[in-house]
Amino acid sequence: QVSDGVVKIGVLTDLSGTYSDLAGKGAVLATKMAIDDFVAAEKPGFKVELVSADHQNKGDIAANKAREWFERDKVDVASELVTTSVALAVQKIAKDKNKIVLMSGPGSTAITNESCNDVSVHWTYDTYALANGTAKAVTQAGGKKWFFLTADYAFGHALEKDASDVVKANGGEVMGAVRHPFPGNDFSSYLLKAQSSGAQVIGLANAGGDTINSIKQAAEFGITPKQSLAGLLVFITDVHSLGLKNTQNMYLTEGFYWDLNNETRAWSKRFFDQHKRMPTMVQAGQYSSTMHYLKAVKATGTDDTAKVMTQMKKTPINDFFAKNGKIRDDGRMVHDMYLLQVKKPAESKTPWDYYHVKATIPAAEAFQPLSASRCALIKK
Amino acid sequence: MNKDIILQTRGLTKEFLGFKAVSDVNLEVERGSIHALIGPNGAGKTTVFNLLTKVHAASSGQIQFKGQDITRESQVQVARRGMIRSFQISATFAHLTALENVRVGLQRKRTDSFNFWSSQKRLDALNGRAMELLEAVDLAQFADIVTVEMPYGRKRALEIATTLALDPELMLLDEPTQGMGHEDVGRVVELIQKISANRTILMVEHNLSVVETLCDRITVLQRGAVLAEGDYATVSNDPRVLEAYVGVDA
Amino acid sequence: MEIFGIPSQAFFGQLLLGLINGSFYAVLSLGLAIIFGLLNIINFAHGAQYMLGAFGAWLGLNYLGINYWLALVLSPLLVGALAVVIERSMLKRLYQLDHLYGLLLTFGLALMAEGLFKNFFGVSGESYEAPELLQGGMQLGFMYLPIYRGWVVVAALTVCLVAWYVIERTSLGATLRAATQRPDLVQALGINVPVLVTATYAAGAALAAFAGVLAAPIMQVNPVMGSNLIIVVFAVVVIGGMGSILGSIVTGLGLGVIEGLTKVFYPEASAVVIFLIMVLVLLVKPAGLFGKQA
Amino acid sequence: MTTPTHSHSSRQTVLLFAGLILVGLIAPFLVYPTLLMKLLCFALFACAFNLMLGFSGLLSFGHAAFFGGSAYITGYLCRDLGATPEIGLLAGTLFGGLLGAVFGLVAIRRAGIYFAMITLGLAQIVYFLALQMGFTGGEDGMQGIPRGQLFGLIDLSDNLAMYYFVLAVFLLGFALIHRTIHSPFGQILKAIRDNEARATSLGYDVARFKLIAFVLSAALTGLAGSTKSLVFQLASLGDVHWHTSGQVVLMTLLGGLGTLLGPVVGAMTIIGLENQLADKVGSWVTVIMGGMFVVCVLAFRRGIVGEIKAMLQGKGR
Amino acid sequence: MSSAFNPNGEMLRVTGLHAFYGESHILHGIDLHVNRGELVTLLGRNGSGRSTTLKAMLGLVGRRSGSVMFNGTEINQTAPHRIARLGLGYCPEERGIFAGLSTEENLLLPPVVASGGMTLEEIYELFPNLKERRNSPGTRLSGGEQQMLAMARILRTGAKVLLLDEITEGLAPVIVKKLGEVIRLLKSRGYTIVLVEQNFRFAAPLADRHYVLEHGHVVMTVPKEELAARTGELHQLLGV
Ligand SMILES: Nc1ncnc2c1ncn2[C@@H]1O[C@H](COP(=O)(O)OP(=O)(O)OP(=O)(O)O)[C@@H](O)[C@H]1O
Ligand SMILES: Nc1ncnc2c1ncn2[C@@H]1O[C@H](COP(=O)(O)OP(=O)(O)OP(=O)(O)O)[C@@H](O)[C@H]1O
Ligand SMILES: [Mg+2]
Ligand SMILES: [Mg+2]
Repeated sequence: QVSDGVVKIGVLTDLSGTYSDLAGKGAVLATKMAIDDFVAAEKPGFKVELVSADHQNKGDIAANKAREWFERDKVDVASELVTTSVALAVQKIAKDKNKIVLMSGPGSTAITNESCNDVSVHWTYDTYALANGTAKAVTQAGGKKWFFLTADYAFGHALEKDASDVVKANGGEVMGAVRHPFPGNDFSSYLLKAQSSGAQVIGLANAGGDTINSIKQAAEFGITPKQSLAGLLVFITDVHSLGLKNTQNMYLTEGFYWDLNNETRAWSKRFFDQHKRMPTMVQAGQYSSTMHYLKAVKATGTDDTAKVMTQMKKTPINDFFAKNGKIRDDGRMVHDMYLLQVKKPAESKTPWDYYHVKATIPAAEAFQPLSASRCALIKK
Repeated sequence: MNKDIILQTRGLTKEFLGFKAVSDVNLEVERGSIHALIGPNGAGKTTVFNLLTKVHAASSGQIQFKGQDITRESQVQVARRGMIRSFQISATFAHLTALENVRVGLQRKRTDSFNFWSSQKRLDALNGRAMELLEAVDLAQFADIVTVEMPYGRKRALEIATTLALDPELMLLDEPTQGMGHEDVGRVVELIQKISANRTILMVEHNLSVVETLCDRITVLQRGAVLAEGDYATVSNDPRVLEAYVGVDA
Repeated sequence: MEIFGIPSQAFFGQLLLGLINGSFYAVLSLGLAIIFGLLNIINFAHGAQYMLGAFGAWLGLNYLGINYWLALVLSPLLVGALAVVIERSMLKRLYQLDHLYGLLLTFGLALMAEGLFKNFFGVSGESYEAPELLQGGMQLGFMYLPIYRGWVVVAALTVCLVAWYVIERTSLGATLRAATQRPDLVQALGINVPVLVTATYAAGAALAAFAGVLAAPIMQVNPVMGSNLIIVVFAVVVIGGMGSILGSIVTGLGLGVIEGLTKVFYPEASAVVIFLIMVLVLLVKPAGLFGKQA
Repeated sequence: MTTPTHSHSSRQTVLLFAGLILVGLIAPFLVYPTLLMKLLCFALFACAFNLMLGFSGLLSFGHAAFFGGSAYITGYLCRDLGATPEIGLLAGTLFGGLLGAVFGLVAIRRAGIYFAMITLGLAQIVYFLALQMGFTGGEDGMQGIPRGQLFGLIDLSDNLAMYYFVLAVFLLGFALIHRTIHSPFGQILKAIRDNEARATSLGYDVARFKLIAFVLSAALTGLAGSTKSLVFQLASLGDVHWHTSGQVVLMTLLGGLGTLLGPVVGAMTIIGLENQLADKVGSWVTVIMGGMFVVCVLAFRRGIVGEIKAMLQGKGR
Repeated sequence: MSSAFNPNGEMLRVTGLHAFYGESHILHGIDLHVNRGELVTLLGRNGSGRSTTLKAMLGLVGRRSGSVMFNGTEINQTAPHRIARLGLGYCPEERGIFAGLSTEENLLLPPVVASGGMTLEEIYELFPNLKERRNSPGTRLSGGEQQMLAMARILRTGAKVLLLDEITEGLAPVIVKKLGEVIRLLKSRGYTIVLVEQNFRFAAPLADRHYVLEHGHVVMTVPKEELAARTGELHQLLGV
């Protein structure tokens, strides 16, 4: 039985900070689209409500809000949660309160390893998948010598480590790394160091504004044509704001691109009409996870956490976002990822036409294998 | 001579970036006297006070207080030895009541000033003495008035009461009558007379009639140096003083 | 040849980069120092004014087709005009009060400006191209120097020199210096000090905006670009000695270089080295390196 | 001899505390307890900060270091070393005080803007350490700090129990601040704030008084931070960021500088607004906060409590 | 600057002037007037309010009330820089030499407000010391030189009404003599002067009229014709 006859979905996202472009209002919109589509198509016997809040990328604000939602406002699921610190905090609270978390925005692999639990689903991507996708492809394509520009905090370190492992596993070599304070604004010193290291590829193990400025300044110092950049965490909004001139030829990995096939184009067009920007993978993933959850509630006829989780895990995900996606026991939703290369300005035909799809990384390869999992739920 | 000298300076000099504000001042203040320091504006009177109370360090020279060399001591140490000053610009604690102002003075000698855990009710024990002091300066009716709200002349009186609370052996008063009306001046003069009973007072004063009524001895400074010294009659007839300070030939 | 274990080539490269960043610090801290010197106000809005300068250039280009060179003049003028409004309507009332209030007011203004721009432009920032003339780079032997960066150093140093010259060597500057010392008396001598004060605030803000336009092609034009920088610039001004013009220029450049070298030897600490230096300097010289003891 | 002011003020004190306790006791039945706990933590933080700015006249722009630093210490003890909450809080408070002593020794002889800048600089260094040292979890923050069992008896994971515990901590801290302000020490502190030169000339070692006040303020700030880390089971970089220092200035200013209740009111207003606004106006929060600063400085320099007081007094006279 | 109306009439008239510094009430209703080309002195003991009278006329005190007419215009609400630009030159008691400026910069600081001011050459001729030291920082000058500088800088502006506060204070007799000559020269050129002095001997032969102040009141007015007769009275008031 659905309690009170209402399923309440909370979107806890960054509405004002660094990640508000790649998640933010667009993620709320995607959730709303999912709910509307679900209600229209499935005519459920319960009501679906949406609440949203700005966590300002602060763990304590997020934790506070999530508690309030779970304890007071009868919210059944907290979703999106861009920024790892926010995700980790909310994951813990959800477990305490026995509620579901659907994470589309955050990237850290800690979510499905050290911090894993049985109420969380990590939907769209993680740093392992990004690093793995990009680093592997670039190394295999001949970029053997790497140098890392790493944001000096846990997230950056993890990204660097994941990518280094992949580089080495594929016969590459890491020439060095420099750790820059976070956030920074001038990266020229580090880039110069990277330049003189003799590496072919500069791996950007940072995010957001740091990545953007690194890319921009690499172009400025004439580094990019000779050495290539590999963005380990780059979103389409970043490419959009940098422009193709600065980003051309860069490799990156995403879980979604609007221009993959008719289905993605159709959905993205609907999204674009309302948001005036193409969806990021986070926003697309947000739609997908919400829809999957709602379908599970309908299927089980209850909003009971354990039952819904079981249902979600046993049902494969098939929509415009994922083909045969599957939620593993550690909470990781595995699906295909895409290796992309940024087009040259001349190759871009229409607005937001930014990527060449170089390869599809099959779900089985894209994510950290369960054998390497540090999640306590995984019995080895 | 066996005068009882409470304060003595030898060769006291203060330079500000090459400018000698006080130069080679030898000052002797006799215990129990009222001693005045006068001189034109900028003669260095306030600076002498600042040197004595260690607001500034002397460039050279010595200061002896009660026979001890205090040249290298700190403001706090000097105050604790019993030399307390008032300021040229009124210096009260503006947001405390008159009573509390005086208690700040009384509290100094107690050991509990660092007690942040005990109630200030302990301080009520001081109220009796504080009221006495307020009465002595004719401020009893202002006891519960916050100082900012008091008239200027009363504040000067309050400052004196606070200074008195420490029962200083040597009081330095910097222009105690400055900015006061006729009646206030009279009151302060009386007050100083009253409190001078068993202590020494060194004061800076421009009002010569005040100096005349009160002071036993007068030192005239000009451009940082001592120009003349003596009792009022001597000094006020000294042609150099008339020239430099009063500005009229005799 | 090696210097401290790194090839001398790279070393010179890093020095030059430090100097480039230092010239931003110099222009920004110069503006702050001028404002503090005359108005006794700690202008927390300086970072926001820098950001406004950059956005001015970007908006001008994208909506009005105003090119870089024009923006370099117009954007500071516009920000200066805004500063006039701020000074006339708000700051003016605070001169009698503690520094604290000026700081808090400008802090509030900075928050508002930042918040507004976040609302309209998001935070990932906008890209601004360097003008044709300054694109590309030069091989200096020890490094490849983007022409634009070279221009930044030249432009920033020129502005600093001009500002220094105006303040230290002209009659306007003499009036300014006199007014810092005794505004009432200067006014009694027939100089319109209130207007001078307004103009000074506007000039300081315009300097910040100028730095913003200079920065636009290098960094992403971004609503938070100023708030990330402002704290460091404060430290620079404090180290140089509040209100000292020369102090802020020299310290700005010097700290840019020190920070640059830290990035080479101990990159993790480069964000904090300036604060360490600040604490040490203030312990030894309480009024800063070039400040006069109060 | 008791002057009228005193009996008056002690009656006020009793009323004040009775009122606070009463409101505190019934509040969780009207308002969501976790929000209340956050309020209390920040109210304590602001009160402790006010002890510095409002009663000693020194603007510290580095109080976040004590707040966040202590939160990390408590979190580390309780989560990684299995300490009980009371030990965690005690250690956090001590740590805050210690850090305060370090800051104080460096900064206390400077005044005004230099004091603000030095404290800010030192706090930036603490921020840097928090980012770098492994045990803090860096950017991810320190998650999952257990609330634990108070004295081994009371299970704090129950929200109401936790709430009353936080209320007790707050009241304790508040009472200590109240007492400090109305102690012989506080009297001298006020005198120093009014006229430092005069206090020195009377023979008070001003720097020592300020240092003690600073350490007290830092320790109580630490207590607030530690408590917060238990409430949210989280310590994060946001707690040590200079924005937090700025926020507490705003709370104090908005509520009323140098008034006892001002910081409490200020904290409630800001936290409450933040809570309300976050959902409704989204990204306009920053603009509104900025606007509040501006309005406060231009129009309500005395803050909410200060203005009310002035109004009442104006009427009374 | 010459106004067609009232060619030899009043340049300055002060009526009921009150002034306050913070909470202390310094001037209690000062009345005085100065005609064109006249020199009047304000005498009195230290602290009697003479300097404050000048400052209040210029709007430099915290709070003031009463009327100040300058050449037929009420200036009590006028901003200080406007007053100066009407042609009022002020030489403050503490000289007000600016430390950050060189001697010449100090000299050139006040804007020219009317034609007919002295040129730099004339000034240097009058005060050769200043010429010699024109590039050294203003506050490195000796006290006397600073005093000359403070005087000299208002002579350049073309202001024809001068308010001079204790210009002989702390100066060697020879410089005092020199200043006496300068004042005489100015008078002969038709300047109107208000002179605050302690040095009665200096002021007496120059003045057309003396005002004696005490506690912020004008307690005596002595035209120069009556000076000889009333010297005793005057001395008593001045506390000699
Ligand atoms: N801190 C300082 N730095 C530089 N010069 C100073 C300083 N303090 C005082 N002076 C100078 O020293 C001289 C003496 O000043 P002081 O205040 O002692 O005079 P005073 O005799 O008290 O005068 P008044 O009667 O006006 O109070 C003045 O010329 C003054 O400008
Ligand atoms: N800035 C000020 N703040 C407070 N009181 C002041 C201030 N300036 C002057 N006074 C007071 O105002 C009164 C009159 O001062 P004023 O300077 O006019 O005296 P004066 O007659 O020029 O004497 P002298 O110049 O010899 O000191 C004095 O009691 C003086 O102490
Ligand atoms: Mg003096
Ligand atoms: Mg005078």
